[in-house]
Amino acid sequence: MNNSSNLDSILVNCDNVVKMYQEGTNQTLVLNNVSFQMKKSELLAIVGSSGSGKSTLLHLLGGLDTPTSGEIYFSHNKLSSLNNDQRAVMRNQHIGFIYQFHHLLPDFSSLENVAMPLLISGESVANAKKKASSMLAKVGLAHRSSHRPSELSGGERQRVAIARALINDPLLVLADEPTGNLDQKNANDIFELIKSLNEIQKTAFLVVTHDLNLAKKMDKQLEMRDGILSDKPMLLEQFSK
Amino acid sequence: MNNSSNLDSILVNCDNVVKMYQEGTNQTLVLNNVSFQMKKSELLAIVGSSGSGKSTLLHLLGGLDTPTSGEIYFSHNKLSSLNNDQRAVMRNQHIGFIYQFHHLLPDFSSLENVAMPLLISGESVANAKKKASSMLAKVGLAHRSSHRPSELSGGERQRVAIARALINDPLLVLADEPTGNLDQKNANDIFELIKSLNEIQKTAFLVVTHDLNLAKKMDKQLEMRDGILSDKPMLLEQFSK
Amino acid sequence: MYQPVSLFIAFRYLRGRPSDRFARFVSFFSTLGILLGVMSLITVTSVMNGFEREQEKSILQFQPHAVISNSTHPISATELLSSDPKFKPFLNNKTNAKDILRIEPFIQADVVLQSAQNIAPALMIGVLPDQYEPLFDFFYFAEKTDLSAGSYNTVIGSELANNLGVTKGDEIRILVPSVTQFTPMGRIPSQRIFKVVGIFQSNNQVDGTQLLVNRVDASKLMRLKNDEVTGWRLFLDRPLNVSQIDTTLLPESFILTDWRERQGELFQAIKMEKNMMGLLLSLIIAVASFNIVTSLSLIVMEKQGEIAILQTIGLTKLKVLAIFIVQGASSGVLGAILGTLFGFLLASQINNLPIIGSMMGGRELPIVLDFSQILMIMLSAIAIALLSALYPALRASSIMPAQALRYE
Amino acid sequence: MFALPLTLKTALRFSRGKKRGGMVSLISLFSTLGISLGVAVLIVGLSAMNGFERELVNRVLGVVPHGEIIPEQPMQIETNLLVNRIEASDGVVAAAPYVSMTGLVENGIHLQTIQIKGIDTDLESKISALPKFISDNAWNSLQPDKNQIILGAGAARSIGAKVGQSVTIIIPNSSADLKLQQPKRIRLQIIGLIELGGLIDHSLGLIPLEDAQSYLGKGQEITGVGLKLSDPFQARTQVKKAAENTRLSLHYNSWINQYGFMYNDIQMIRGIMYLAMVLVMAVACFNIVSTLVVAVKEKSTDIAILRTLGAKNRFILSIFIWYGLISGFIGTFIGALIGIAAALYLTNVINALEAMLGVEFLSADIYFVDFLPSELHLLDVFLVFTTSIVLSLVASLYPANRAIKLEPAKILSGQ
Repeated sequence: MNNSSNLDSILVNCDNVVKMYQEGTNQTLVLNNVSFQMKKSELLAIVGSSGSGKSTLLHLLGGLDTPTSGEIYFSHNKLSSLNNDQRAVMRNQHIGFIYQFHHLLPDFSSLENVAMPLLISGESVANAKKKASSMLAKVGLAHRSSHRPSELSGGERQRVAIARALINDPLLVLADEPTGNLDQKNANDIFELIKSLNEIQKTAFLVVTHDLNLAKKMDKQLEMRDGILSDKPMLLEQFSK
Repeated sequence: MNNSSNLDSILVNCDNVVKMYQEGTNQTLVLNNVSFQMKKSELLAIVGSSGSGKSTLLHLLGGLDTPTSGEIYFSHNKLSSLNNDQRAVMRNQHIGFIYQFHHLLPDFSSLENVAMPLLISGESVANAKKKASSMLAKVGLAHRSSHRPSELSGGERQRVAIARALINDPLLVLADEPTGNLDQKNANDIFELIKSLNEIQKTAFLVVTHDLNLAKKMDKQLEMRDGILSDKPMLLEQFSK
Repeated sequence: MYQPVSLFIAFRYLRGRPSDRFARFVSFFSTLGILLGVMSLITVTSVMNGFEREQEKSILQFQPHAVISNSTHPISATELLSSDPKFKPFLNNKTNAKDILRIEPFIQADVVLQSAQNIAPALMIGVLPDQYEPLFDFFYFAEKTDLSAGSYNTVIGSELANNLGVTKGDEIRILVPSVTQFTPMGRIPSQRIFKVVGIFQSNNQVDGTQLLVNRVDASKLMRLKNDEVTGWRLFLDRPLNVSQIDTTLLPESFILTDWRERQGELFQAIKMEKNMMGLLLSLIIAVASFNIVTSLSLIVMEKQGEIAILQTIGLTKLKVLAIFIVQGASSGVLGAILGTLFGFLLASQINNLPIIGSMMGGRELPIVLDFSQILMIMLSAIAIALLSALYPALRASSIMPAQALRYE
Repeated sequence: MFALPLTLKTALRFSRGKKRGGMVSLISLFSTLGISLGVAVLIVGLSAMNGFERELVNRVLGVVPHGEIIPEQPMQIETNLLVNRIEASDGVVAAAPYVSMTGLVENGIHLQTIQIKGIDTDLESKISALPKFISDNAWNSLQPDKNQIILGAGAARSIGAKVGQSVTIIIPNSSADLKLQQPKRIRLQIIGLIELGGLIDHSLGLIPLEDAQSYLGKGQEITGVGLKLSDPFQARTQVKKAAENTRLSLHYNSWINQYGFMYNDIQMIRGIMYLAMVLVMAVACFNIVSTLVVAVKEKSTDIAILRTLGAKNRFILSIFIWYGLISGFIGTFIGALIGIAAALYLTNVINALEAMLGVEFLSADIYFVDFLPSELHLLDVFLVFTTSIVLSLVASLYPANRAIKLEPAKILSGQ
C-alpha cells in the first residue's frame, strides 16, 4: 500500500459531519463535527463504546442516511449531490457492508445471498452464480453454498457476509463490529480473511469495533467517544498489548 | 456481610449447567458446565465479552429459560421442578431484572412502571402507588413519577428500572450490563445506588458486565469466556486499575 | 435464482420460512376474503341473471318486441318489404341487420272484450294464417287456418277465456276504443261480435292478455283498407338489448315503439334489485382488500430489516416497491382466480345442493353464467388487490435503512 | 390508575400507545373501518326489511280483506245472517259484504282496467284501514245514488283523471238470458283517490254497495263477504273455519295466495342480507388478526418484560383478548352508531337521493310501496352487536395464543 498522501489516493473524505437524532421532545447529538480521511485500500479501525455514534457514521459514509450538516466525499464525488438511485448504484458497485449481526437474507441460500448484489446490478444468472461460487471458495465456504444462513455457524455467516460485501469488487468495505458476535478464534480468522482480501483485491476496509485486539492489527486507529472522533485513541493506550 | 458460607446463606446454586441453542442443523454451545454459588445479599460480578453466554446464564437463573442439562437452585428449591406459573410467582416475589437497555414499558409512567410488579401480584392500586412512590424517592426520582420513559435521560431510566426491580423487596437482582448505555459519571452513580440498596434491603446483586471498572468494585468477580465460567478473572488482571 | 430480481425476491418471500408462519397465515386470510367475496358475487349474480332470463322469456317471447309504424298515416303491408330504397339504410345497418331476425306486417290494437258474464281488456293481434306467429304452435281445438279472412273467428288466451267465462263456440264482443264510429246514439267505439273457435295456452303472461284474429277482419274493425296494417312487427334476437337498434335511420315520420313501454318498469325493478345485491356482496371484496393492506403492512414491518439490507447492497426504491406489490397483490389475485373458479362451480352445481332444493321447494334455481360479467368481476377484484397492495408497498420503499439497521 | 382490570388497562395502553401515522395505526384503522362497514350496513338492511314488513301489514294486510267468502249461488241466505255467521267464527274480528266486478274506467282515449268494489262504508271501515288512505275526506261523503266513485291514485294517474272530474266506467251488461248486449257505460264523478302508493291503488275503485247492485241490476245480491282476522298470519286455517261456519256451499280464499309471496320475499332477502353481512364482518375480523399479530410482534419486548415481572400465561392472554375486543368494540360501536342514524333517516335520505338523481328506486307499479321504509328494532342492533363482538373475540384468540408462546429469553437477549 503506497503511503503517499497525494490527492488521487484519497478514497473517503469526511468534512465536519454533524448528525442529530430527534426522539420525542429531546434531541441527541450523535456525531459532533467528525472529520477524517481514508486512503485507497487502507485498513482503518474506529474504536469506541457502543452508542458512541460509530454505526451512524458508517451509515452516513454508505449513503444510507444524510448528515444534518457537513459533507462526505466518496472517491471525490459529493454524496449530498447524488440522488437516491445514484447512491444505490454507488453502494451496489463500490461499497460493501458487513454488520455484527450478519444481516444475511434468511430466505436465501448462501450462494444466493452472495450473488444478490450481482443480480441487483442486472448481471446474468449464470455469471452471478459463477462469480458467487468462486467468491464463496475464496472465503472457504464452497461446500456450504446451498445452505441457509440459519444452518451456518456464527463464523461461517460472517464469512458469507464478507463474501457478499466483496462480490462486486468494491473500493471500500464498511464493517460494523464484524467480530462482535464471534469468539476469539473466529474473530482472528475473520481478520486474516480481511487482510488477505485487502491484499488481493486492494479493497479498503473501515472497521468499527470495540474489540481492541482487532483494532490493534489494522493500519490506522481512530477513537470515537460521545460523537467526537479523535486520532489519539486513548482507549487503545490503556489496553497495552 | 457475613462471609460464613454455611448452607442456609446460599441464595443461588448453579450446578453443571449446560445450554445449547439449536438453529437449523447446527447447535451452538452457549453455556458449558457452569457451576457457581452465590450467598445472600452478596455483590457478584461476571465479566466477559458480549456473546460469551452471560445473558443466557442470567435468563436461566431467572427461570425465563430452561437449561439443556444441569440444575439451578434458587433459595434451595429446584427451578426445573417448578411449573411456569410457579416460576412466574418466584420472579414476581423474589427476583428483580435490570437490563442494559432499560426495558421500561414505554406506554406507562415511571410510577406505573415501578408499581407494575405489585399490581401483577394483585396488590391494591392504592398500596402499589404508595410503595412505588416511596421507592422512586429512594432512587431520587420522586419528581419524575408521572413522566414517561421517553421523557427521561438514560441515567434516570436506569434508576427507574432499578426501582422497579427492587419494589417487591426481592432476594436477588439480576443485572445485565446495567451501565452499558451510560457515560462514566452515570455508571458510577448507578453503582453507588446498587451499593446502598444492597446495604438497606440486603438484596443480592448479580451483575453481568464488560465494564471492568464496575466489576472491580463488587465483592467477588467471575469471568465468562466462550461459555466457561472461571473464578480467576484473567481479563481483570490485565486491566490493572 | 432468476431475473428480474424483484420477482425472484417477491416469490421467495411469498413461500416464506418455516418460522414465518403467521405472515403467511395472515395473507392466507386475505386470499380467503377475496375468494369468498368473488365466489358469492358470481353465484348470486348468476342466479339473478337466471331470474331475469326467465322473466324475459315469460314476458317477451310472445309479445311483440318492437313495431315500426307511421305516426301520420296507416301503412301498406308490403311497403317495407318491397325493397323501397328509403328503408335500405335502416335494414342494412350492421347492428340492426344482426338483431332483427324477421319482420311481419300485422295489426295490433288495445281492445275491450265483453262476454256474457264479464268484461276484460286485451291486446288484439291481426295476422294471416300463412304468416309466422309463435302462438300458432300453442293452439288447442283450432288450427291456424280457422282464422280465415271474413270468418270473424278468434283464438283467445286460456286465462282470458277463463276470466270471460267463455269456451269454444261462444261469442265475444271486441270493442276498439281508439277507433270510433258515429251512430245515432252518439260516438261509440268500433266493435263487432267474434266467435271463439279455440284457445292458446303458452303458460306465459300472454295467455291472459292476447287474442288472435284474421288480419283482414282486424283491418275492417280498425276501419282500414284490406292491405293496410298498423305496423311491422320486428322479431329480435335479444329483445333485452332493444335500445341498440338504431332508429335514426328510419325514414321520415316512421317511428319504432318497443316492449319497454308496457313492461319497462318490471325489468327496471329486476335490474335495480340485481345492482343492490351486487353492491352488498362487493362489500365483502372491499373489506377483504382492507385485509390485503393490513397483511402486507405486517409483512413489510417484519421485513424492515431485510429491506434495509437489500438497500445497502444497492436495491433501488422502485424495485422494493415492485417486490411488495407482487407479494401483496398475488394473494389477492390468487383469491380472485380461486373465487371465480369456486363461484363458477357453485353456480353451475347450485341446484344439486340439498339445502337449495328444500329452500326452493323442489323448483330449480334458474342459472345463467354470463362469462363477460364473471371476467369483469374477476378483473375488478384483481385491480382492487393491486390497488390495496400499493399503499404498503409505497411505505416499504420509503423505509430509511439507517433506522431499520440501528440496534437500539 | 382507575379500577379497570390491569389487563384491560394494559391492552388500552398498548392499543393507544401506538406510534401515530405508523403502520400499526393504519392497520387498526382498516380493521375498524371493515367492521363498522359490516355492522352499519347490516343494521340499515335489517331495519329496511322491518320497514317493508310494517308497510306490508299497514298497506296491504290492513287494507285488503284477510279472507273472502264467496257463495256459489247468490242469495242462498239473507246477507246479514251470512255476515253474523262469519263474525261468530273464532279469530274473526269483523266481516263486511261487498259487490265486486271487473270494469274499465275510460277518460277520453285512455283506458284502465280496475276492480270495482261496492262497499258499505260503515261495515267496511270495521274490516279495513282504507279510510286512512282516502284523500279529500271522500270516505265519509260516499253516498248511494250520487254516481260517485273513489278511484285508485295509480289508476287515476294512468288515465289522466283528477278528483272532481267525471269518468266513464264500462261494466259487463248481461241481460237475464245472458245474451250478449252492448256493455253498460256509466258516468261517475271521482270524489277522492285511494293513495296507498303501491300497485293496489293501480287497480281499485270504490262505489257504494247499493249503487253497485243497481248498476249490475241484481237486486240485493252480493258477490261475497270480506273478513278481518285478529292474526292475519293464521288466515289459512281461520278463513277455512269461517267458511265452514256458514254451512253453505261456497269457496273462499285468503290474502296469502295473492300477496303471500311478498311476505316470503322479505324473509328471504333478510336471510341473504344477514348472511352476506356476517361474511363481511368475518372478513373484517381477519383484520383484527393482523392488527393483533402486529401488536404482538411490536410489543414482544414489553411482553418479555412483563414475563420477567412475573406475569402468568393467563395475564398475557387476557391482555391480547382485551386488545382484540377493544378494536372489535370500537369498530362495532362506530358501525352501530352510523347504522342506527342511517336506519332512522333512511326514508328521507333515499327520497332526497331519488329527487336528486331523478330516478325512482321502487316503482309504484311493481312494489306495494313507492318509498324505502325503515324501522329500527333494538333486537336487531343487539343481535348484530353480539355477532360482531363474538367474531372479534374469536379473531383475537390466535394472536393471543402466539403471545404466550413468545420466549422472553430470546427476545430480551436481542436474537
